[in-house]
Amino acid sequence: MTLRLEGIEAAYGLSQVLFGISLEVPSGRLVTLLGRNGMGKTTTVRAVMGIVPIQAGRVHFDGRALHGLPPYRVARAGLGVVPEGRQVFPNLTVRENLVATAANRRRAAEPWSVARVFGLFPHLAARARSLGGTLSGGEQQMLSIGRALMTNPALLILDEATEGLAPLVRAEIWGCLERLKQSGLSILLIDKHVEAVTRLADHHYVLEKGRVVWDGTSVELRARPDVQHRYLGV
Amino acid sequence: MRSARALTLLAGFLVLGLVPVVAALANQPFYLDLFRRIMIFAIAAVSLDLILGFGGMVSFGHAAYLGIGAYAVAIPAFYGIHSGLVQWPLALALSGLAALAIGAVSLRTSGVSFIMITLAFAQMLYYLGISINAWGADDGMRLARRSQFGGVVDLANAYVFYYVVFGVLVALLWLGHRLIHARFGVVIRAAKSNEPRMRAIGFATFRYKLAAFVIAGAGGGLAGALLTNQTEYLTPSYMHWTRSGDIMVMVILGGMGTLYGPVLGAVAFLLLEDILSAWTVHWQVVLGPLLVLVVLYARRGLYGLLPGAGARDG
Amino acid sequence: MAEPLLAVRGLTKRFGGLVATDRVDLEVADGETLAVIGPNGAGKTTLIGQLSGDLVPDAGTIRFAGEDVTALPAPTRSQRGLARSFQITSIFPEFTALDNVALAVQAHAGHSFRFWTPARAERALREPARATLEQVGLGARAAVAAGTLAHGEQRQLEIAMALATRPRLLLLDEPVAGMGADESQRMVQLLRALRGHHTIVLVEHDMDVVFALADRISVMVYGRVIASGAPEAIRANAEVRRAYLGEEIPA
Amino acid sequence: MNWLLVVEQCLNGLQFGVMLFLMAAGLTLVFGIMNLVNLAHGSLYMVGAYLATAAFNRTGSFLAAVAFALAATLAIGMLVEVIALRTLYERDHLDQVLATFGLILFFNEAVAIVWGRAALFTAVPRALSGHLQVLPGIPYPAYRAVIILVGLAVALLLYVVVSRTRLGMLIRAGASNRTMVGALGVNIRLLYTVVFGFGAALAALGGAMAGPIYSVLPGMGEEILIQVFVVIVIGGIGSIRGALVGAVVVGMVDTLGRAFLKPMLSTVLGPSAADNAGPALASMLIYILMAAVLFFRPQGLFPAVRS
Amino acid sequence: MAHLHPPTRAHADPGQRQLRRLDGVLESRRLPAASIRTTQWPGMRRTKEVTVRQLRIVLVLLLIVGLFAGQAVLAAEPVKIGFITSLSGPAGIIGKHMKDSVELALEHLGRKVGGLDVEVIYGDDQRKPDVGKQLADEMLKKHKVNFVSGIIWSNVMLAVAPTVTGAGTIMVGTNAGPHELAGKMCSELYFTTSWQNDQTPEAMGKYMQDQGLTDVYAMAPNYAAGKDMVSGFKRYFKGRVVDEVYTKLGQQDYQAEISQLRGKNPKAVFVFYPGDMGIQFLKQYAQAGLREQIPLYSVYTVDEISLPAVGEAALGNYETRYWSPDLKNEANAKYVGDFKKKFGYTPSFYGAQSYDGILLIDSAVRAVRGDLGNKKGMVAAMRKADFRSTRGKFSFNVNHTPIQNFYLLRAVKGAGGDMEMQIQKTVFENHKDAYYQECPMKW
Repeated sequence: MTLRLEGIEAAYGLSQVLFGISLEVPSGRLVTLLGRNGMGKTTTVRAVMGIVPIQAGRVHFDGRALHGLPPYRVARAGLGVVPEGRQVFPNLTVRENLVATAANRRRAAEPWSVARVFGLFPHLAARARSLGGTLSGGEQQMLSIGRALMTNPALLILDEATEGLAPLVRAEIWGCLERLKQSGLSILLIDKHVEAVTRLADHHYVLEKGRVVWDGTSVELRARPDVQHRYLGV
Repeated sequence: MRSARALTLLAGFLVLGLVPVVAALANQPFYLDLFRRIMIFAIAAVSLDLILGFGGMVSFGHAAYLGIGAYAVAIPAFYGIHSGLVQWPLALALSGLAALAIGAVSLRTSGVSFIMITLAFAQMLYYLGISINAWGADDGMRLARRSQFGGVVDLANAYVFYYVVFGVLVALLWLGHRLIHARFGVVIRAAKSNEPRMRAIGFATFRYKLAAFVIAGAGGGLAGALLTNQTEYLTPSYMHWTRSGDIMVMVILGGMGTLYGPVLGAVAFLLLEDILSAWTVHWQVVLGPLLVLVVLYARRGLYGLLPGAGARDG
Repeated sequence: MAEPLLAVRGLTKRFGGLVATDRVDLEVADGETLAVIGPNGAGKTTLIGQLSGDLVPDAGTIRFAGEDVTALPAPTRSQRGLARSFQITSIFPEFTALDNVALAVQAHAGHSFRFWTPARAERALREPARATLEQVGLGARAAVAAGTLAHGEQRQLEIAMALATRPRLLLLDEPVAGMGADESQRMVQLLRALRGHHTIVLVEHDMDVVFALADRISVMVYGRVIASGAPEAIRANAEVRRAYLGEEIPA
Repeated sequence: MNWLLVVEQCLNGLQFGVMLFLMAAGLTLVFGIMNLVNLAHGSLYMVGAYLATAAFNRTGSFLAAVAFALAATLAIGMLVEVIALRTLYERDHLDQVLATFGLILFFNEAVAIVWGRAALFTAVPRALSGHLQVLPGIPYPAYRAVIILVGLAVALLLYVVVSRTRLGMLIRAGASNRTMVGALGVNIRLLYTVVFGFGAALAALGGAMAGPIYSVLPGMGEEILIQVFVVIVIGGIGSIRGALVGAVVVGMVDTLGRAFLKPMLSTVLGPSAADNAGPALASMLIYILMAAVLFFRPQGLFPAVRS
Repeated sequence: MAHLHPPTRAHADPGQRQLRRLDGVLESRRLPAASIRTTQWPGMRRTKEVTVRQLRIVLVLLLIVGLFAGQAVLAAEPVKIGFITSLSGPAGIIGKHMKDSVELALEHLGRKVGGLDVEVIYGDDQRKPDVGKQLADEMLKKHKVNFVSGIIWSNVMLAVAPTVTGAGTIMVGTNAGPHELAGKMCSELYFTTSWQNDQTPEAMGKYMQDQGLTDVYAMAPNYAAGKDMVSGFKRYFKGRVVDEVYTKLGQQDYQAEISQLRGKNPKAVFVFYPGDMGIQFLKQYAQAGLREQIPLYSVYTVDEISLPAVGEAALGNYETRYWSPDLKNEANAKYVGDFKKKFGYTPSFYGAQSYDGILLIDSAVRAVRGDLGNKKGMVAAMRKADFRSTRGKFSFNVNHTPIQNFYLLRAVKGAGGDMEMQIQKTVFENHKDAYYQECPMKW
């Protein structure tokens, strides 16, 4: 259940954004993608998901080639995505958001259910009948995570899952990620809060202008304030 | 590359200009009528493309101006005023005025709403036209004689009329060429490209778009004036929505946002119609899929297939 | 004290149930650089939109150069000297870089109901445009189609277009968004050179950039300005640190 | 004014409205969700009418004929989507206009080749050929009453499908954020093909119901198509509820205008002026309505939510 | 050509001449002449590739060609007739009726007109006046036709007829009868084998007047012809008209108008709904249950084109018309009988008058013994209406519009169970149109 990227290149129209990204998310681990705005983190996610066409390089998950597949096939291979900006369906209720794309294609023994998601995020239960568009930022974020979980993924990708959220909400989400990791889910996380994620993550990749410029463990990252300052602006 | 295209275009115009000569030599004056009609629709198509291709304003009611121009010739003629010096300026003015009124309302909307609201106005004019008994209603009116120009230019002479239409088309293209590169044209094209940005750098885009809408309407009116002279007949069916659709198809088929594309589109569409319909009564079953193929495989219209058309026009 | 160049009072904008800007007050003195910072979704871009005239506020007033401009549309505000750049690069991709800037010059060089002379032949448009391109460091790229410029260059072009309108106030929405470290550096230098000559309202994420440029900083959270003051004061403000800079304070 | 007549005309307006709704529902879904301007929607209506009429004349069972027409048009719609329209979703609306205009020409001529140019005949099914006493003094053709019921039933069904089923959730989700639906594991292309076929089947249902009362002719789809566009633009593109409200509003305005505009005008203008102005104005009424709605609410009465 | 081998050259020149002649013949019959020209003739020019075998094939072909060409030489220039009608789109069915009748007429004439070979060029006006005019120009100038015929629609006719007569060519209209062409705009060169628009509703007005009917409700589409029909009707009907209702052109649903009609409780209904409007109106009228309650009198609404589509919904309706398939005369029996045999459906009045149009042209060419330049002679001959018309004997008025009988028809169930129109009585004998006095022509 390892996700492996090898030399991914991608472009929007004529301007190339990714110049050969290679990284690995081993089974059951939490790996982060760090870097300033516009360095290609989101594009990496979109390239993995097949939303942005990959021009060169390969993506493998659990031994299967994912590059060149349409997004729905990538998702069906076991990748669940929590996109940048949450992107909940604003015209669907909370429950509908969870149910609409739910699936258990890999026959998980204990599949996610609406009740289980509400157990993970009790906030959402109270708003089950509200439209997605009327939720607060934090609630939308929880919904977006819940929605991805309802597809019973083997790997969860979260793009800026705590951006613009109040500290308590952020803490709740990180706590939840920790529990998910403990349950055996692999996680690829993009987040700006270096301090917080070093406590969660096993391994970090730092992006600069579409390239991986540094990678290492949390311990190694803590030991490199120069990296933190130069690439992450901390 | 550009010169190859220029040569092709020049050759095209040479052919159009020489049609009367060839027709006379071959004793086939019919081609004069056919190509004159094609050029009249080309004028309508070029004027539509000014707003549709260059300005991004998808007007689905261009036939309304065609009709107004036609009425502006036929109504004075009905009351005995045959002077083209009255009729043609009237056609320009009335269709321009109508475009001003329609544009002033329509341009407050955009996208599909704009398409539909322009269609709505054209349909209203169509139903108005078929209801006015005094001016022939649905039957229309026969034009007793073509527009008179004090004996200087005699439109009754097929050759003279041909070169008048040819001249109008060439003049329109030349004017269009100047216009799209002048300040005004730059504003129109840029507003299509990124209107919020235009407003942010200080252009009140509405008035420029409205002006373009009026110019295009006047162009359509001129084509209408020519069309009644060509047919020597006025009918409100010039304003029916299918006619707007035809003109739009010519523009898209030929290549939107190019000056010469619409001319190409008019030539191709009307020639195909003429040739295919002589071949089989089921000609539409051939023409339809042809249009689909053009959309699927000639992404920039027929103009995009010309040699050297890779570079942007304008 | 003279009247500030820009004075915002009680500016409120709602989108459905969401209050994007909530009774915002701001003042910007002539020649000053004000940075507005805050987390995503704090309402910064909505604020810029209202200042530039693209959004109509639900309540509040905006005074610019001594006049109430709250009800004026964007083009008119631009004519009065308010220029903005966009967070998401907003240029005319089919036009050359020079054409882009010349267009901005044209907007402020009389009306454009001119149908005959090619705009590219008007020296009155081309020369100031070329000078502005040079100023932002794009002189060599004048003839390149704007859509094919590199991302950083497009951001520079944004600034050039704003500058070409000869504004009294520049509204810059995240000018270094998506730039690499080197490009950011160049942009910061460019903006630093504008300080003093232009009054600037800067919305930015990058703290390095903010602290490098701002005379004063206002912090927005959830649509409200929670603090305003000199950079050092903001840096020291505990509430700001907690709400924005993301430091968790043990409960 | 005779109030019984007013009630009857309202029924007529409702009946015309639900006919428009059957067409509008499919068109608005395709337009709102796939962002496709499908001028050939009227052709699918025509194909449905032809298939149902031909099948009815052969089998004698109206129900079987309608079922056949629905299934066959569903298949034809999906085929057209896969062959010609699928690649046009990302294109300019104008490309779509040109291509679907081409499809109109093709379909009109194709049915003329298959069935000839003469109108096909079919009568109202015998069981529905009588009249109902809707209210005392208002006999109403049973078949038209059935159209109203079928139309309302379809509206209800669509409401349930769109608001209660997974398919409906996906349709709504796709309307607001297509990419996200795909990224969560849904084959959006297939979904689109299915929705397109679904819309085609609804158009065919309209055509099949129209067969016994209108004339089944090549080109029968275009006149109604323009009215249907008026409906969906008034109702708000992409919204089923908007399509229903828009259809009923257009049906009512058109019908009541035709019925009562002239008498009303004649009290103001005098009978001879009303004779001239009344019919002309009645013809323009729905366009005037649309222009007014668009002017004040460019997004229509019930715009679909978009992100 | 100098390098051609002698044997080839010996046959080349006459062969070429023959081929050219053949081209003319082939083209006139609309056969793929071009393919023969391009596949055979250039092959002969490329001398190096010409083998003996090829030469032999060419010689055989030339022989065959020569036989054809020889026949062509015997015949003089063919008569060319341009026939303009609507062939595509919804109105294409009318065009088909007309075209089939033209073909039947040619067959009955042994594919000769006035003893000359004949070529008919069909044109599809798409119901658009400018396209009709375009076609007329094409036929006059490109095909150099001797006659233009056809035309369904008044507005197309008004655009086409002056073009044709202005070019000195004879126009034989076979349907549209706008009053302008019967009155002020009448022309020596313009004939019509149909009627003037108003004649038919006049007949209906006369009949209903004679029946002493009153409280009539009149309906028509809101366009020029619709209003003309009602005014023609009122020219002879002097009883009370309860209301005149004009509906949208091309309207599909008449339920609202039918409800209004019922509300007014008239004694009879007069309508004009041509084409698909008629089919819809009649069906809906019957479905509303009014067919049994209020008798329906119509013009140009129930005919052999709409009847199969309307079926029993038309049962008992009245129409007036100058012709019907059951009109008893020898020419009509032959026309209707052969038409049904050849095409498998019942002809309509559109067809009958198109058939007559070809016969009229035949009579003219015959009278001048094939001298197509003798326009005066042909016009004089046509004025005599000296042919066996499907309507029996008739004559032309000074404006070249027929003076003819009008009959009352009723839609009934025929012997075979199909709906058909049956003549009930004669309403007008030798009826003249209302506009001929405006026509300045004297003869």
